[in-house]
Amino acid sequence: MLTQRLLLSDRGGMVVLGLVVLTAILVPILNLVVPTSSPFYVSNFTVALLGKFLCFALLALSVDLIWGYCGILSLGHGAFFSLGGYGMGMYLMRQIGDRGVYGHPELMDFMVVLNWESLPWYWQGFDMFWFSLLMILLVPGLLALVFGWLAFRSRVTGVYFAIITQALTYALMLAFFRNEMGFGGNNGLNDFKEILGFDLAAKTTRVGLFVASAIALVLGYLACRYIVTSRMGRVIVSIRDAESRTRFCGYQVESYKLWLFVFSSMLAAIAGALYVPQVGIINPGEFSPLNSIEMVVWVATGGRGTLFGAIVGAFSVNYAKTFFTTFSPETWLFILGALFVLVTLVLPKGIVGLLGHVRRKGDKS
Amino acid sequence: MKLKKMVKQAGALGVACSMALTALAAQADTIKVGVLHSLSGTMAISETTLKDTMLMLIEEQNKKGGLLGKKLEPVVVDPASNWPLFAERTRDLLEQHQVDAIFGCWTSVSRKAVLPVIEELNGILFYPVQYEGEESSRNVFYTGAAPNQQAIPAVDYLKDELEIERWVLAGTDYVYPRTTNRILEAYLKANGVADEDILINYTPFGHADWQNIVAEIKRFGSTGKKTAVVSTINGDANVPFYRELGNQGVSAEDIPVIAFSVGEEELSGIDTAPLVGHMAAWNYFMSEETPENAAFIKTWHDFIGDTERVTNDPMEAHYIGFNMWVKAVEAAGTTDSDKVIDALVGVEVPNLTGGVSKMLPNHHITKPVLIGEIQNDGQFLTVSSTDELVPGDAWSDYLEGSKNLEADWTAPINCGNYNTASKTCLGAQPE
Amino acid sequence: MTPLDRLRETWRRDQIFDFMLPKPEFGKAVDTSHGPILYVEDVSVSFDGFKALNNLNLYIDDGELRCIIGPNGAGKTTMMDVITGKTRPDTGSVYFGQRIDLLKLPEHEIARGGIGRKFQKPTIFEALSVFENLELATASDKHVWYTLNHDLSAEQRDRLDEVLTLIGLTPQAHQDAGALSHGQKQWLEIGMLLVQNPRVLLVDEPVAGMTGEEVEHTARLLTSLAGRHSVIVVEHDMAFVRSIARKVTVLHQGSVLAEGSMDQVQNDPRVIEVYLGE
Amino acid sequence: MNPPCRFTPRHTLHAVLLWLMCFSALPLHASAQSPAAPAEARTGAVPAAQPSFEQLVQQLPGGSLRDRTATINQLSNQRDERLADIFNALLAGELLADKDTPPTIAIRSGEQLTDALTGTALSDSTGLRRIPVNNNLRTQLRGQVAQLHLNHSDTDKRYAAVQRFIRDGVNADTAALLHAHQELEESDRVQGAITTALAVYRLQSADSGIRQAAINELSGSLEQEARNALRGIAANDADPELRAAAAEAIESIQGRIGFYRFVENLFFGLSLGSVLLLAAIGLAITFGVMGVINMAHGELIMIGAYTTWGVQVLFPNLIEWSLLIAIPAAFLITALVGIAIERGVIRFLYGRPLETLLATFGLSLVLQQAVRSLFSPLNRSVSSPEWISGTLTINPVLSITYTRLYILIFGLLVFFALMLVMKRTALGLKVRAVSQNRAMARAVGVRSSWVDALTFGLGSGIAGVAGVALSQLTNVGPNLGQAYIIDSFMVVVFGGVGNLWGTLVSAMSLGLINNFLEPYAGAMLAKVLVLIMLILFIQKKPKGLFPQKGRAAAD
Repeated sequence: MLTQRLLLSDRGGMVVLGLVVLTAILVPILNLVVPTSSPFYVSNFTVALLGKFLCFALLALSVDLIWGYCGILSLGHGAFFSLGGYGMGMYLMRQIGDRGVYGHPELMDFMVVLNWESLPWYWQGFDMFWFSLLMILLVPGLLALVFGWLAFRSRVTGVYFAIITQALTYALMLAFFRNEMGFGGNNGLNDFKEILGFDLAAKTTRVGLFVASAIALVLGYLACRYIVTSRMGRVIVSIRDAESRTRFCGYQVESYKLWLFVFSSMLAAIAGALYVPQVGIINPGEFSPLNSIEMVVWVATGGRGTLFGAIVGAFSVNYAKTFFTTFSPETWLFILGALFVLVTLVLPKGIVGLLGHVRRKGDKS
Repeated sequence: MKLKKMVKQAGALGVACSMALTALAAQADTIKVGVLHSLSGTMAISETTLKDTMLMLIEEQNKKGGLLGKKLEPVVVDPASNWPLFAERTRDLLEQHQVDAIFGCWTSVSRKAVLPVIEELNGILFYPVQYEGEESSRNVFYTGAAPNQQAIPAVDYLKDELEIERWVLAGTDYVYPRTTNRILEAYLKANGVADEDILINYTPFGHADWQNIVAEIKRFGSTGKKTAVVSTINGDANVPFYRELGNQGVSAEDIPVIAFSVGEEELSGIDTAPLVGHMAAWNYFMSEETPENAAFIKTWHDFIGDTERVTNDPMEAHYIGFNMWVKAVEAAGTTDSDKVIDALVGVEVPNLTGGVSKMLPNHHITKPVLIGEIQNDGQFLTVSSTDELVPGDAWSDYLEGSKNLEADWTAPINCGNYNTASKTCLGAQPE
Repeated sequence: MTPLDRLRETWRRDQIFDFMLPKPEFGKAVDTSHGPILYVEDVSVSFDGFKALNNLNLYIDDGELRCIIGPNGAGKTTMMDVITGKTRPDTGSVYFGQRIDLLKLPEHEIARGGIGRKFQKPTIFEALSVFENLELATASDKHVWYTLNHDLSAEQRDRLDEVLTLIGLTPQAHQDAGALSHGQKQWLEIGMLLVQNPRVLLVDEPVAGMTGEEVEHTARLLTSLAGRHSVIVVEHDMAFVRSIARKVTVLHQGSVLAEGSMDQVQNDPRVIEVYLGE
Repeated sequence: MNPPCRFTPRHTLHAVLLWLMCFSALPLHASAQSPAAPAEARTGAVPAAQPSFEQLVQQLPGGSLRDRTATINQLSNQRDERLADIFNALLAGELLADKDTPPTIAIRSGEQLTDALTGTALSDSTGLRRIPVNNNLRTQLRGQVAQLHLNHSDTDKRYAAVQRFIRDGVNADTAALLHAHQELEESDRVQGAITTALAVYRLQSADSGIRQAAINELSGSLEQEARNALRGIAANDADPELRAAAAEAIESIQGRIGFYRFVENLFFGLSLGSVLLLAAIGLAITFGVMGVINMAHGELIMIGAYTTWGVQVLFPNLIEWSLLIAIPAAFLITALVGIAIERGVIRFLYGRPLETLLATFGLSLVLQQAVRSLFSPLNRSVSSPEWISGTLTINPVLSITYTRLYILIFGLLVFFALMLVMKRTALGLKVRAVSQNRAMARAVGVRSSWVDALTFGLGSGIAGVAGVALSQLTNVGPNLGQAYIIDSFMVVVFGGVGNLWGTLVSAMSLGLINNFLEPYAGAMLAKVLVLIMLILFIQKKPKGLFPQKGRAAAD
């Protein structure tokens, strides 16, 4: 019954999910087992790359959930993503212990440089993994809760919401740039050593993280599926299409929005937390408003309002980005920009919509 | 079902691409040199030039018949001013392209992002920009200035020659200014400057509204004691800063500003009128009149095909670094990282200011320190230069944390942060 | 009212603060012991200067079918907005039964409380199927967690199917609502009202753009509803109004111009003047 | 005061010059001890036989900077009418010399060259190179020039001269000189300065009565040297009540300074506000009136700034006029770009604001990269005309920079011009009609598509004009737009969408708030605080300071 509802009922989703699972199984084997000489060998570089994409896909899911289904354009998801990242980063920093360049038993190197005597209170507890995980979920969730409560209660919608969420991200970026904040300022957190005792430089750890991200993506997908296929999901869609009408049906629109916002913010945070150990650095640049808008475009490109569309979008756009920034850097921004315009003008349903269209045509003939 | 096919194709493309790259890396009849500078995004403004410099140097070397009988092949990638991307691209260069050395990075954060990857894969990175120090990695060679090769001599000049008694340390809020100012503060106090004669101020990146701060500087400088500004203000924020100085009538005679991040290239984008007489401390000026420099400038102009283009300090750093690497590879007779790293220490090559720079055991180099005054043609007039070359010091002697740290990558110490007090190598040693 | 007045209010000895009132309980039947189920008293609404409602007084008895007519700008829609909590009046009071002060409640609670509304131009959820539209409207626990974890109960489904047949959309049950004809949309929306089991239905121009026999059908539907529900119909189509009306209220410039049976109203000179104009 | 100056010989005017010379020669003495001064030996000993003026001038280009210092000192002993021009030229970097022996020394003024010594015009500039000067030289030269300027016709020059005297410290001789000058000085400002100078001098007097008088005179003065002198007295004067009096005087001065500082802050705030206003006002049209989220707005500003640069490149000898030319040019160009954007993209997206956000953001990326590819990623240098640079000195502690002043005025002008367009002209009427009810407007025969294009063009054009102004304050580079876009949106939203007055008020108030926060919170935190405050405010009043009322705005 549930599987029927979550999977079988949407083929696209099954295909995409299938592919994700497939890579999650194949890539580790091809990377660890196959000898480097073999043409089937998947290099660590590719693993890292795909791992990154998986995180982005999860992030895209969270954006799609709130934007594609509920019509709330949040430009704050970059912030939730980064906050999650910082949470994980703090844990990883604490794991360095006294192996920092100054060999200080407790303080981070940048704190030593700033001549700090003791660890600030908000760094306490991050040496424990469970606590860090908790914070990774709670901090962005709480921010989303408070922010969303204020915003939705006073019926800040559409453009205004987009703009103030952008302002939020921007403010956070500036704040994290400040060295006094105690998050390493512009350099952010980096030079991580190990996670849960596993050496981050080790092949196996990297593969492990890769698989973890894949699992997270699958679970995240199913969770979103569960929501959008539930009655709540239909309420959400109706909020998107006719908010006030939904109110007259007796639904407290605000609380629906709020819970969805919080959930999706946490999803984004998880993506961030998985992203950081794989790229090995988190810094305020991740907060930059550009990122938040870019992720919206992943979703738009893939096809908003379809969960697997978000995944497809995240993968295709980022793949294109890697490809172009390697082979013709100058043209990348042109292409990205053009993509923004085209998708909004001619592809409102994104790639998925296009394919669906093509398929329907095919069926007719 | 088209969807399935499409996604498959994308995947296949991906694998194909990565395989192609590995294949490409396999045939090694050339020596590959990685160039890791942002060609897009905010840092492109500074880093593009360095990419061109590297291409020029490699081309020149190939004209001379390459290295170890093989041609040099540049591999240029674009980290797009995005720090995680720096790490990713480094992995790309070292694993896919199997480059033998990487020349790149500008900002400290990009270097920090690259560091773990370089160390993991035991690559070689030449870092050409003046930086805050407090670092020494076995796999990184710092050809830019350490604080004691730029900041401290600059302050000495102000202190001794211009009899400055009051100091404004103004900087953009990131690690380089923070550390530098911390060092300078300690240094000044050690030289008997009172607390109330030091004003430290930090501003965000690209800060545009300097009215308040300049006014404050004016007030700070109006107590009769001669005042100077030591500026570690970064890139884009400089123009509005100097403009505001000019507008509020703060001339170089009243309150001179000495900058560590304003070079010929930056000046070429500024209306120099309000800057004339203000100073900068570097290890190289385009205006230096030495045969090497003249030759270098000529090659550069020929290569870039524009005689208006200027040269600057980081370019010289790359010039030195590249030549050192070439020399070391020839000495080692191989491009094998470990051998080259060992061979590099002690290598001496002529710099562009008439001296001979040497790679020290702490992977920093010896450089002359020049103080120049900005002239209205956007060039510098050297007003002071150290007689001997100054050896770069990885760990500042004026910071609590690093007072008794030393870096020495030669046996027996072989450590980036060796505590001379406890006679131990702190932190994680790359084994 | 200035802050000072507000302060004075709180000083009054007979002042009753909101928190002192019992929270309205919709589960129980609304108290209609005195007849009317809806009291609208001296309600005035103005949009920067323009008075949309002007001391409007209106009483709807439990189970009655009331038609409200009036020229454009008479304030019909605004009145509905006030009752359903979309617009807050400047002055006046609106009570649901004896106890429940609608002005203190947000839209969704009013809706849950049993006041359903059908909009002028059919607003249904085009992206959802007919069935889902009704499902959304169906009276049931409408809190986030419940909707996340529960589907409709058996009896709710039965009620839903019943309504489906009533509005004659059973065959289209699983079509996208967007694909329906105009009339069908009108019905669907009425259907959505019915599944809410409201005590009061506010129906805004139900037959606009319907074909002749659709109109009849609708008329029959509405009349059949009266009794179990109180129905307030706003309509232009006089023929339609006559066909269903028992009591008619004429609004003009935001207040009641005349009230009574269709014939009385039609012969009222003021009404004629308003309609036939100068 | 500089120790060596005590021992200078005393012959009135002559002595002044000598005194200045040894003052300015001071760096030499200082460096005499430091080993790093090989030139010292040569410069220290002045040749017995005084070389002629010509010889000295011809010595200028040769040798090291230290030699040059010495030469200038000797020159300043010679009273020769050519001196002023030569010094001024040297100061302005307009004094040229070639490599011949003896070298030709030429003064360049604009295009034509004249021989500094013979005064004859020179034809070819081949081989002539600038004689470089450094700060020490400049300081020294200014000292000399100030001398020569005390009788200058320009009040500012005379004022500067006196300032210079005060700065360098007044002694018997300068005092005499100033006394002599005070009789003929008619400008009050200079008069005041001279009084201060003399009072400062008298503070050194042995007679406590005179010191007392001096203190009273100075108690009103805002000159910083006056303050410093008084501090000196207050700290270490033999006479206790004099100390008290001095302290009191300082007090009263500080009070006035406090007031002027407040005024200064006020101005800073307003000027920051005016920048925000300029940046945001175009958006107030495109976003506020048309409901288009134009993320490319920043890039339109950038284009405006590049236009200014372009104008200066095209007409290199019209720098003074460049801004006045650039304003209409920028307006036209950006307006056209704007119209192109509207026709090409936005018109398909009306009523879908979020889509416009995405599309225009894409456009902004394209425009940025286009500029990078066209003009290189490097910043472009835009020079400021004479008339816009410099400061308006109200008193020693309060001076307003012309650039800011003009931009403030300019911003207001643009604003009111726009007001006029919107309220009084047919276009404005149509714009408002369309923005309120598209269908209705069409029905009454307004060509809404045409109006849309024009409106968007107008908004964009104003952005371009803002760019011209910004080019005078900040970098002209590809990232220019990015820096302002978010702030602009904040301003518009804060002020209340679709309300020009709101935009004005919010821009100014944001500017002020930011500026008064800065000293306490620091630039970075101030910005953050302002943003947070804005976010909360919008939560409280989603429609901004001056919301649009009415049924239309209800949802």
